[in-house]
Amino acid sequence: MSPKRSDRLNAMSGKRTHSHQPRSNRPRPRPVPPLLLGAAGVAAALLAGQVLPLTPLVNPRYFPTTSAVLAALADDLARAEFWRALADTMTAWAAGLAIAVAAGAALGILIGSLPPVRAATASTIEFLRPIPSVALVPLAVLLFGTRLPSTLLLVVYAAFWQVLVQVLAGVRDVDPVAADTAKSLRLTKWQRLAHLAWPTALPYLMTGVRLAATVALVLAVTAELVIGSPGLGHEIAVAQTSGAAERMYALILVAGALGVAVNLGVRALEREVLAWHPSVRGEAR
Amino acid sequence: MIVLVRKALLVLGLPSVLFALWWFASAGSTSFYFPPLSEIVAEFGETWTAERWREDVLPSVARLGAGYAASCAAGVALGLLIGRVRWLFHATEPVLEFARAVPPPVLVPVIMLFAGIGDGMKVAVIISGCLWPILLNTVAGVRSVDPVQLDTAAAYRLGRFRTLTAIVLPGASPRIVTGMRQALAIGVILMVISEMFAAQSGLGFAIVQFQRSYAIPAMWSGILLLGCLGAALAAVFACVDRAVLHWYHRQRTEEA
Amino acid sequence: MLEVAGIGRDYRVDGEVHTAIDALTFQVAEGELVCVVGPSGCGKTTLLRMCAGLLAPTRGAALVDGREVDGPPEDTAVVFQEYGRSLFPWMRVGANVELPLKRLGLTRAQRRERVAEALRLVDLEGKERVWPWQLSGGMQQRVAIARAIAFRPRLLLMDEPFAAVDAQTRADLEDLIRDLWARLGITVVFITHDIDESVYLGQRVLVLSSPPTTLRAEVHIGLGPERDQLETRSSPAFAKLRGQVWAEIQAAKRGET
Amino acid sequence: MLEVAGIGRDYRVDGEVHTAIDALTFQVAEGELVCVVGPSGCGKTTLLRMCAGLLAPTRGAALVDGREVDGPPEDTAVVFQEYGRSLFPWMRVGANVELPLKRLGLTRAQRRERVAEALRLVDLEGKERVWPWQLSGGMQQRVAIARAIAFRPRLLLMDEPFAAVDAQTRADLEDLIRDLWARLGITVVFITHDIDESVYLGQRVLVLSSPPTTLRAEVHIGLGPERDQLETRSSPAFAKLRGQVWAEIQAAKRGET
Amino acid sequence: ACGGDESDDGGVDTVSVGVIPIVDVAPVYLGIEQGFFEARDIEVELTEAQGGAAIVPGVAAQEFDFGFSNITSLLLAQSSGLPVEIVANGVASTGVEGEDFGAVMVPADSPIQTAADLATATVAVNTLNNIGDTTIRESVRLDGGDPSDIGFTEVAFPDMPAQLSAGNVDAAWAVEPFKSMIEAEGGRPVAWNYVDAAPDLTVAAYFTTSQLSQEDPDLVERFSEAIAESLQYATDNPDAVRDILGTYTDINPDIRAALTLPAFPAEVNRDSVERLAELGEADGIFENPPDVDALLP
Ligand SMILES: Nc1ncnc2c1ncn2[C@@H]1O[C@H](COP(=O)(O)OP(=O)(O)OP(=O)(O)O)[C@@H](O)[C@H]1O
Ligand SMILES: Nc1ncnc2c1ncn2[C@@H]1O[C@H](COP(=O)(O)OP(=O)(O)OP(=O)(O)O)[C@@H](O)[C@H]1O
Ligand SMILES: [Mg+2]
Ligand SMILES: [Mg+2]
Repeated sequence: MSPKRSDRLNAMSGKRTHSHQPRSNRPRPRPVPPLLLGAAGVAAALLAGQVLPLTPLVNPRYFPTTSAVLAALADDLARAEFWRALADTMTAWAAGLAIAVAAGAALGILIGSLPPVRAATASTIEFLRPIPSVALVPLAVLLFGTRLPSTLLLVVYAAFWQVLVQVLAGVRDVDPVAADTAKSLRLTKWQRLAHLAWPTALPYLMTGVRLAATVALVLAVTAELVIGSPGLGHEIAVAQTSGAAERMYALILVAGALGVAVNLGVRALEREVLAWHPSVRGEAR
Repeated sequence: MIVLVRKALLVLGLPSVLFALWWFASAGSTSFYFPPLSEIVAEFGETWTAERWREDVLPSVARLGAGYAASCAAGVALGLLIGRVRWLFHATEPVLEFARAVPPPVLVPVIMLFAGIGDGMKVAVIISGCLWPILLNTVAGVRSVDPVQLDTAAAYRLGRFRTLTAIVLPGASPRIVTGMRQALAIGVILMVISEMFAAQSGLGFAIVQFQRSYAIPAMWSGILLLGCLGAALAAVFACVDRAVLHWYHRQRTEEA
Repeated sequence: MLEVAGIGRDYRVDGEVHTAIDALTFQVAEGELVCVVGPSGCGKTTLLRMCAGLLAPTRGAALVDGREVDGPPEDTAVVFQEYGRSLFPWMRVGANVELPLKRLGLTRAQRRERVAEALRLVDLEGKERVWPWQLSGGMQQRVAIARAIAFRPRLLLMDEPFAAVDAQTRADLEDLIRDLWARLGITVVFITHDIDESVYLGQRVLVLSSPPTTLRAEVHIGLGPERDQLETRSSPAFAKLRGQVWAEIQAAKRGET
Repeated sequence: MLEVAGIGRDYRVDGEVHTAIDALTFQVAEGELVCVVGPSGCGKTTLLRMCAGLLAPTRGAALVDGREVDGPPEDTAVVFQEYGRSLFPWMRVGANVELPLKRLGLTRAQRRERVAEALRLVDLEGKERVWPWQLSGGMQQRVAIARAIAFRPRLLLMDEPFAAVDAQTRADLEDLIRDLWARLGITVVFITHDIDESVYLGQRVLVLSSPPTTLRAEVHIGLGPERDQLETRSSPAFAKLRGQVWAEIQAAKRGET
Repeated sequence: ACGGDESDDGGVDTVSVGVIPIVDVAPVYLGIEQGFFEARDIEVELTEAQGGAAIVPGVAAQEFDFGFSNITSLLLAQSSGLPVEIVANGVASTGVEGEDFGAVMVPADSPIQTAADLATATVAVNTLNNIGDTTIRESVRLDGGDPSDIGFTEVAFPDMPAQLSAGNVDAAWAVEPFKSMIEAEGGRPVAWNYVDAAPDLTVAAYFTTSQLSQEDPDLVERFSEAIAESLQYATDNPDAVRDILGTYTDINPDIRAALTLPAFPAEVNRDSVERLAELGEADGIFENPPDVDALLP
């Protein structure tokens, strides 16, 4: 491991410097790497999934044990259709997320930094936000049929608001002294957006991306499930209507694992773009 | 007075314009699924009678309230814990991310296995969606509290509990409130979704029934109602926000 | 160049109106270096923010080049009292200093050079790639100063810019400011709490009263253009001026009129 | 009371290790008032944070009452250099000052009284109901000082606590600290950039070198317990000590050893 | 959508059909496999949707040329003004009590013994105000019970076995393969609602829009014929049906071998459709009375 990287990992896992922890020239206990901790958490969850169905609480027929689910998963992994479905879902997800994040971030920064626009659009945004994507299914089908745009419409509609609301809150977070500084430097409107509003909103946006990433995944799968466009969701629907619980849970496991992978990606991105932020720079102040 | 008029204009201006656009654009519509707005509005009064409010809307809103309140409490409590305790953060993150990525249509049957099919299940479904924005924002907020403020709290040995309640919680509150704002709309959406399963009444149930029985204007009126509900809740939320975070907003608006 | 005409500012604290600055009138000629002193909380920062177009006056106005200030005037640099918060934590030191240069139409290399030079002048040579929060308080303050001087403004407004640096560095920075001022002919308004500093630096020292603030006294510093940390400061004229300013401030604090 | 034993601290800047403090060893006896001076960026704040248990040393240790510091020690108050950021913007001034008192088992009335008294001592009487961000820089700094003295600590660590106040107020606060110290027998470590202040206040002045920092000199101030702003400062002994500290700092800055 | 624009000149028409991936649509898969569509110059593109929410608007928007839906849903659509027309039969009840593909099931230890006992029970149906509850009410009525107090609850078919076993509902109206799954758990049938509703009840059918049937009657005709042939083939070769289930569903092979197949008559039973319309009207699920003549071919 490069020194830089190991330092980062330490920074991530080391306790805050002010905690009541023995320190000094005594060797400090090596912190457990976060990945290991995460793996331990996953292992615990899987174990719970194995044990729970063996108790009288739930019926293993409807809530299969982890081992049964993993066996079904192994079958799936060997099938080409599974990988095709996965690719379809990922396509819808990635495209939908990209559109939602780009539109949400751009509009959020724009609306957020123009107070009159913000005031004028607030009520409309709040009106549109709670409309469930699932209620739009017939409309999506009517407009785009069962093809990709249909799924995209639902994905973007759901994920967009998450990003927008986060960015709007982030733009509002600009430090008053920093704002004064920018003004006194006579930064242009664009410079102020790029150098003040955007970096301030960035931590908010990152949370928005993490929220939107999973919402997009959820909606991509749901849309496939309901509309029947090809993808993981459709596979889940088939398993569901066939009463194949093991396979259904195996597919859910895949959806969940995608969520975890997506999160890892966003975390890595966060470490890069938020290196300056207290939440990331962590130790060694 | 002028202030009030200005405010009303700001709140109602854009919605009125959009409404008018929709009205005229759909005026001659013969599409089955996109009826004229005039028809939807006429249907609105007929559909959402006092009885429907009593039987469908209010119970739904009550479940929403319960689920939302529980999500706020759980999200903030968990978020504070996870945000402060590093190893817990790393140990729970993948599992939580996993849970977050399970789509409601497959999650709800699982919840039904454990929580039955009554109100408890529906509240649980609402929580399963509302929790995440609050939790994620709380964790992010806790982790971005000003280090100097944390040092101050530590130097005066405020103690875990007081540091949490007097420093970390208010320090993270702008983020927490953002999460709660997000969750509000998600709660309404999950309220509808929860009523697509094992329901016999409710606002979401009614909308789904209209859709299934091809009562399209009624379905649209339900969607309108959802939007109004969301906007109304957001207005209430904004008041609470202004009261709780007045120190935050005033610092940013009072000067200049 | 800068004219302050009957300027005043009220703040509203919990519904009650509190007059921070009652009325101030003075002029700063082109190329002048004026120091402002006054008791803590008398409204120096408020005055500076009004001159910089960051705060609207309640009464009167500030004029730059005869035009009423209603937004930050062109070619003006401000060093804020809260130096830490005025640096952008998401930019490294170099980027922070370079930011205002971006709209001056300089080439990249020119900007680089100016940044390097400004950092060298404040004794932070080679710190371009460091983050602001990796610096000590005094170093952060010097970055803020470097940003202002790299910009080469016509009007330089400074709010206690040397509060966090050690005595030796402070002396060096004082000489730096006097040197830049003399060489480039800029106009400087300099807020300080250090009486010696105000006398050493300024051509004129404005002493403000306690709130509601008015101009208590205006001390002309006839020390001549050539000043030296050892010689000037130990001269009898310096001691006399120093005593004069000190007496005015004490009187101001006691609330005499 | 406070013992610093071979303490050192490295920072990692972009992968490179940078030694801020090499090794420092000194003691502060119970009831002593020690001033620390040194060039900007030499590691004074770092030292103070290690003594306060807020930062782990890379080498060596700080000991309070013979126990190694591994977290903030009991009965210690800290005034931070970043005074503005150490006040909580969601609490009014009174609540900010009162907060540390909450775990001392005082009644509400007792707390109120202590807060009022502390604010009076720093010349902010009756400002309890004001928000911190409605105060000027110097007033904010005084709130932070009031918080520390209301707490009545055994060990008081102060990082340039008077940097933002005017000369007159500064003199008053200096006398306040000396008075509290003499009356209550507390131990004070006081970081400052003002050489006069260090000599006026301290029983001993520690002069730090430039990084990698070591203890450059230790100047004993034999001025006696009774000090007076006018008399003491104009005494020849004062001038001599002042010159001594000044020479050490200059040498430190030039990097002599 | 790709209607029959380039027909007649010997070209092949591609039609898209929205189906639900369940036992009921096995004949279509068989028909494709056997080349019944190809023989009529039709290439079928199947889209497997979860239910009517996507299929009916899909057909209405001519995204699908044909769709598969149950009769009550089609009556509903027709009565609400959607111009849908049935073009071919889909699936029908076997008409034999004890051997149908759908029944109201209760757990082994349930006190409910007959349909009349359901009068005060909570009964799971896949969709409220649809074919399930109207026919179950009829069963209760026939058994001498009062159906007005039945507590119908929406539970998707796949969730029924679990909910029944968890005790969240007293009874569940299950179709294959879930009926077999409940039986495997020890559950037993208490009412045969399809059998009770009408003799040889037509449960579901293939439909299209009036627009398509007017624009391209030839294509509709050929599609109907192909479906009819497929239905006949399915009726004649039940084992082929069980086999083809393995290709588009995940039904476990044991259950696939044991489950009760529905009947696949080639013709829609008009009387039973009228009966369903009457039942629906009696239960007040239609806003306007449906026009059976307009719906049927
Ligand atoms: N978080 C950090 N990361 C990297 N380097 C740091 C960090 N904090 C401080 N340093 C470095 O350590 C050195 C000492 O800093 P410190 O803040 O202790 O100085 P100081 O003596 O308090 O200076 P000043 O008088 O200007 O406040 C400086 O060179 C600074 O750049
Ligand atoms: N936002 C505000 N709201 C209310 N009162 C304010 C606000 N800002 C400043 N004041 C008040 O105005 C007065 C002048 O403040 P200002 O910051 O201008 O003082 P200053 O001369 O810069 O003091 P210092 O030397 O301590 O920095 C103070 O009494 C302060 O409490
Ligand atoms: Mg000020
Ligand atoms: Mg420092």
